[in-house]
Amino acid sequence: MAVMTILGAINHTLDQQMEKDDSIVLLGEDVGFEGGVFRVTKGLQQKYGKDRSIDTPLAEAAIIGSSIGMAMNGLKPISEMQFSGFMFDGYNQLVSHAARMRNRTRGTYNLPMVVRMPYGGGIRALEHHSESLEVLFAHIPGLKLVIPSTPYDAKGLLASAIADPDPVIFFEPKRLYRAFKQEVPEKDYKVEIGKARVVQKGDDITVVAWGALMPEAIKAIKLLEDQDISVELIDLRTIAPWDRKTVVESVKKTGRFLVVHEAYTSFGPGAEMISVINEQAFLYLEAPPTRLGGADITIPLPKGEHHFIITPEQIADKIKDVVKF
Amino acid sequence: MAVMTILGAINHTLDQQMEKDDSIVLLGEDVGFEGGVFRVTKGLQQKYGKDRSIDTPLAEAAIIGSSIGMAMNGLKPISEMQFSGFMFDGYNQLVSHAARMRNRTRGTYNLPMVVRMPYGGGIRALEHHSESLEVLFAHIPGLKLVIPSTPYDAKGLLASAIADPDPVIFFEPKRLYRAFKQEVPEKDYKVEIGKARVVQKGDDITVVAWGALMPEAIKAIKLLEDQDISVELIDLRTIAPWDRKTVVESVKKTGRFLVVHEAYTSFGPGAEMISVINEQAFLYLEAPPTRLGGADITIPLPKGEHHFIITPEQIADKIKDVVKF
Amino acid sequence: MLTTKFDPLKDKMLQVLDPKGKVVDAKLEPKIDDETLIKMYETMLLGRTADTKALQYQRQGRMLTYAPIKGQEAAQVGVAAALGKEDWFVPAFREMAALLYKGAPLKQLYLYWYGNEEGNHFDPDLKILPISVPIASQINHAAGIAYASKIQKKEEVTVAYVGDGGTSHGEFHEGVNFGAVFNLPMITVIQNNQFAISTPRSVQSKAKNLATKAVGYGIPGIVVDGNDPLAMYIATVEARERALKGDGPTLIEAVTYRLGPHTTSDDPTIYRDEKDFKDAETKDPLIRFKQYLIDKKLWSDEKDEEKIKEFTDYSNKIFKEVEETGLVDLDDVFDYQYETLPPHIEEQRQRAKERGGK
Amino acid sequence: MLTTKFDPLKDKMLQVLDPKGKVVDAKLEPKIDDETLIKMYETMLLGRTADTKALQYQRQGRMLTYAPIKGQEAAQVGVAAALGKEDWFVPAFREMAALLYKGAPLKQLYLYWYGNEEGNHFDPDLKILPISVPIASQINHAAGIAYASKIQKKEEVTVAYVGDGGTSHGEFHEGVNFGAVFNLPMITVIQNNQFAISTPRSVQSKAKNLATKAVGYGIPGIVVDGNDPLAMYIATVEARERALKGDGPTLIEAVTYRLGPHTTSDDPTIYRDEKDFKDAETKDPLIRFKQYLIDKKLWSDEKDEEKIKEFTDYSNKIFKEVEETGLVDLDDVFDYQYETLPPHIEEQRQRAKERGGK
Ligand SMILES: Cc1ncc(C[n+]2csc(CCOP(=O)(O)OP(=O)(O)O)c2C)c(N)n1
Ligand SMILES: Cc1ncc(C[n+]2csc(CCOP(=O)(O)OP(=O)(O)O)c2C)c(N)n1
Ligand SMILES: [Mg+2]
Ligand SMILES: [Mg+2]
Repeated sequence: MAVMTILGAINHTLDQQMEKDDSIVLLGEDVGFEGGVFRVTKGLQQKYGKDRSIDTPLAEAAIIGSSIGMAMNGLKPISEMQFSGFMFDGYNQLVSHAARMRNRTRGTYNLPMVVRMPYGGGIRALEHHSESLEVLFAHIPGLKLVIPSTPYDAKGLLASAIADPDPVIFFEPKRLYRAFKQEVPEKDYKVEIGKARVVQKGDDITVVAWGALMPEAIKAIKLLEDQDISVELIDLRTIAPWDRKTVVESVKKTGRFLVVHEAYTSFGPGAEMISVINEQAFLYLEAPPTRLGGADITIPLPKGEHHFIITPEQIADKIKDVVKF
Repeated sequence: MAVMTILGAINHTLDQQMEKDDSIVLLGEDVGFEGGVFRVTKGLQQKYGKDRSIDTPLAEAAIIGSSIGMAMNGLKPISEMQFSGFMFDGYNQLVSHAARMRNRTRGTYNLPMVVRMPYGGGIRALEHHSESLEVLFAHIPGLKLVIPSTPYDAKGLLASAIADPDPVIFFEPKRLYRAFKQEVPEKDYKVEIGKARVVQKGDDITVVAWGALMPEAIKAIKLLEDQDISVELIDLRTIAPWDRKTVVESVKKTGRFLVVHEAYTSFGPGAEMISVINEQAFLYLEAPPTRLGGADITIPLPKGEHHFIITPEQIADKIKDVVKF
Repeated sequence: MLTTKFDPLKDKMLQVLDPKGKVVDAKLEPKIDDETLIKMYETMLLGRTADTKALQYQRQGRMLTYAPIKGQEAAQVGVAAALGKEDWFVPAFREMAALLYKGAPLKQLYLYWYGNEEGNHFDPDLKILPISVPIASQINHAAGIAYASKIQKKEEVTVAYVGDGGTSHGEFHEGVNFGAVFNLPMITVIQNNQFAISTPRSVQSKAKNLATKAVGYGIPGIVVDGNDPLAMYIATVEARERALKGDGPTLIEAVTYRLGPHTTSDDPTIYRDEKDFKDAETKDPLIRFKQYLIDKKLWSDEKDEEKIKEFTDYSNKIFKEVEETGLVDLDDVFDYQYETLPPHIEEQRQRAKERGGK
Repeated sequence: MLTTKFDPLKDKMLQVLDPKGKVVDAKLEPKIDDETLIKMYETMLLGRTADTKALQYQRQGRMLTYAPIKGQEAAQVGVAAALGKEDWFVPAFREMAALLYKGAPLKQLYLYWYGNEEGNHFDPDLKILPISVPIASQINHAAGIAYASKIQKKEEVTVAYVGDGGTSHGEFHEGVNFGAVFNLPMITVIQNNQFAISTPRSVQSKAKNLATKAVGYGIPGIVVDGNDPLAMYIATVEARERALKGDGPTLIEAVTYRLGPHTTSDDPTIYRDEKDFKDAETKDPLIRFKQYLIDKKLWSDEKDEEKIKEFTDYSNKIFKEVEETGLVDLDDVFDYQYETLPPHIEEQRQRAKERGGK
């Protein structure tokens, strides 16, 4: 066991998988020589060579589009979008091709490929560096979207994503890259895609969060310690396809539901969870299933970002509101 | 008053507005000489010249990106994406720039621009010609999205979109382009963006639909005529920002809610409406607010499209389910 | 090298056969065995016949939207004939004749336009990608395939097709450049049929020819008479050799003319110049290639008629089979979304079945 | 024409001043009045000083991420000086010196990097677009602006900047081509500073130079010594004249070198070649332009020191003002989303206020 940050766990997992399987290649802007702007892929070009750790031209459609071709011809590409806010040029390839190739060819071609992208705000970054665009992937049939919130899950989910025969989008909570460390087993293990993790059991309310907001949700629960509220906290981990069973069972038990995300509220990911809870647990509900999401405004530049960022206090207040409904 | 199809109404409105305002220009693939693949812009290049009705190179980022520049320098561009499934290359311009320019420049530049695109299935078309991608626009702060379902509304909403100082996405239900005619006043009038239309009053259930599925919803209600169900039918008309007030008031009255859309169900537009109803009318609900959306599968080619298309029978059944809950 | 002699900057066009089928430069005439020459011509003829029939079926309301290849057979078969079985073919959507030559069954090509995904379900040994509707996006796939060939040391070349319209698209730029930067075994063929739907070639680029784009990518380019199968053949042979030697990609502009409509939903008489069209008809690739074979005593007018009849019957027979396949099964539209269908989609399938879906 | 004499296919570079500030070809030396020459140099010097200071502020934890311009001042000021007040300037994000010359207040430029949208709130009369972070996307805006100029018969030119990395992007291709096809009054300047973050120029293109891309668009291109303000100036003057005459766009590659890091989050010593860097330092645009002005008796070393001191004080004063502006108001992040805020967002604002947001 070694103690690692999320960033360290991702680097270690890439290394471990590349060592095992030479069909894996990394590609993206600056991922090779320098190891990426966050250094997630640091050292891997030095270890596995330029062919397998590729500095590409500045062209996201080429990065994802060529990944598709590579996946059709024997490779397992793991590409990086430098920030999720810069993936748009490659989005056509994801929606029109990556998501569809298996179906389009009735199974002749499947695409074992992973697209990594740092997402989310809170690092006082420039414009377009702070987006949380879960919905743009979760709404598209044929794609999967996973988001770890811990080093342990980062390793296990990434290993699953690489082993998955279909394309997986891997969001990395950049705010947490180096935020804390955790013991991560050396051995190659997997965290199943599509399975949520119950972080804490509770009876009064089910709170769902993921990625960068998990630590905030945990802090919120701490803030409520002196209140008599028993929170069941779930780390969703996979957004598409999400673990309806775990969440719905929990809500059937608690009767209350809050989903917290940094993505824009309107037409945001939380709405989906609320809809499913309505469909599957309506008669158990003691309060309206509720969401706390980012305001429907362009994410402000750093000096205004605090107006947008979701704090533990806000989460705690919202939990109280739902419980008191 | 003249009798027009939706397609005719759009053509007539473009003509009427271009006549009034020479800052309006049309641009897109094949929109000029030929008048577009559906002939929506037919005759307008002949009338207003090549400068104002532009056949562009095959390049969606250039079409939307140049529209942004035009809007900053005195023009009112109305661009066409030939099918909404081909807008991806231009999506970056919409999300990263069109939606943000006013905010980014703190009001120095606003963008009076309209982006038209035919959307939806049911015309036995090739791959990528049948998408319903409402969420991709509705989730983005700074954009508006309107969808007419009648010739009257097509004219009024398009006139509003053109007059709007901010970018408006105008989805055209291609399945209805020539499906039926309606009397459309000759005079220049507007249908307000953000206002739904109550198509039919009722007491038992609120049904919300828009665009290509409005006629199907109407047929569904006809199918239920012999049942004792009083349906309040609302044509949402604007998806972003949608008319929460009208819908929520209706649900408070009926206690039941169904939203019908062709967009993929998961993380689809209906989820948003269900969430807001939960937030604002929970205590009035007599049944779970429900959605009927497209299956979460790649829209099949024509010989399988019937597995995807939402029929009046399905809508009627779902209405019955909700009412009987 | 042809790409030097016919440097696109000189705006010269590589031609072996003139419109009448005469060899214009004997030094350029490739040594192709008779069997292959006949296979090339027969494939062009089958392409032409199946194309004509498809348009007819469509007019009879039996076929859906279809994108005809009429006039572009040489631009396709000339390339396909120069490829090995091991090479990859990445089509746009108007390459029926090339796909036939590469081994795709006509039944599948028809099935596709008939509205059935089975039409893209090719035997993987054919190394054909499915039809790609989003313009120019397939070039990036070709670049990725070629990258994989290169680093896995597979002796194979990837050919991607794109239209004149497609050259304006960002994905064209990114894909061709990616191939250039990594020196990939890849050939990009621009089928310049003078139109992108109604939009003329002149709206796509102010440049004299489209092959000059190669200059900006630092790779060889060449303008070829796309109605001349031998010119297309030798240009491809050279490009392929270069690719296999590790000398990187080539950009080939095949200058041709779309003699039919864009698709069956289109009326080209609205926008095309009648004189240009008539002129293009005289440059029909079938006319010249037939004459070449006749001159070589490999073909005759009688044989031609016979073959057209045979291919007509064949097309009819195949299309009948296609029509008999009927609708797509419900399971088929669900089964291939993912290797393992997530439970909520499985439920959607079950509900569709309960509603009577099959 | 310079674009003919320095045709990018010849791979020659336009230069007026050599690295030591000597005029290499007197025939090329532009006649610029003294006042303008001094303004050019002073703006370069202000750019350099404000840049140095910004990096310092950042290291002191007072400034956020900042993208330095060091070494690229001539590639910016040479162009800006050739523009009229009526011309549009469309930056990427590393053009501080050009923006200063065009009239943007330093305070706003600092405010932007300080993390405040007010930094992009320019007086519309300046005809400056806001900083554009999504690489190459701004070229399409420039094309649209130029299109509007053309059809509204406004006598004005639009200049867009992009980096060497940006030339690989699809939006570059689409935007430059759009300008070419419609023959727009537009100039695209590639600031080739040899890097896109850590990625060297060689990974962006296999071509000898980036200006050759012009060939494929059918427009004039030229490679210019981007560290030579006079060369940049004359190339721009010619391109601008061409644009105003209705002869369409020009592509200018300014060959320069980024002497600083990509941004303050970057460590260039990891990836750059120390010898290249040292060599680039000797080609510093400020050295040569200062010498040119000294030779012309328009400047002196004392004056230089004096001005650096003045600009340092000025930068400090301005940055202090910036720091005093503090945080962005809550209303500001809501007010400009739409002309009229939809009710549900208005509610979000109210809730934020109730939570104590200001
Ligand atoms: C990205 C994209 N935009 C628009 C379309 C719609 N469309 C289909 S074919 C076509 C014209 C293509 O022209 P060209 O590339 O010359 O190929 P051709 O049809 O002549 O074979 C267009 C605009 C599309 N398929 N993809
Ligand atoms: C579409 C897009 N992809 C990635 C990025 C992240 N990024 C910011 S600057 C940069 C490098 C830009 O290089 P170049 O165009 O040469 O400009 P320079 O930084 O050298 O001025 C990258 C990759 C971005 N801003 N936009
Ligand atoms: Mg074409
Ligand atoms: Mg650069």
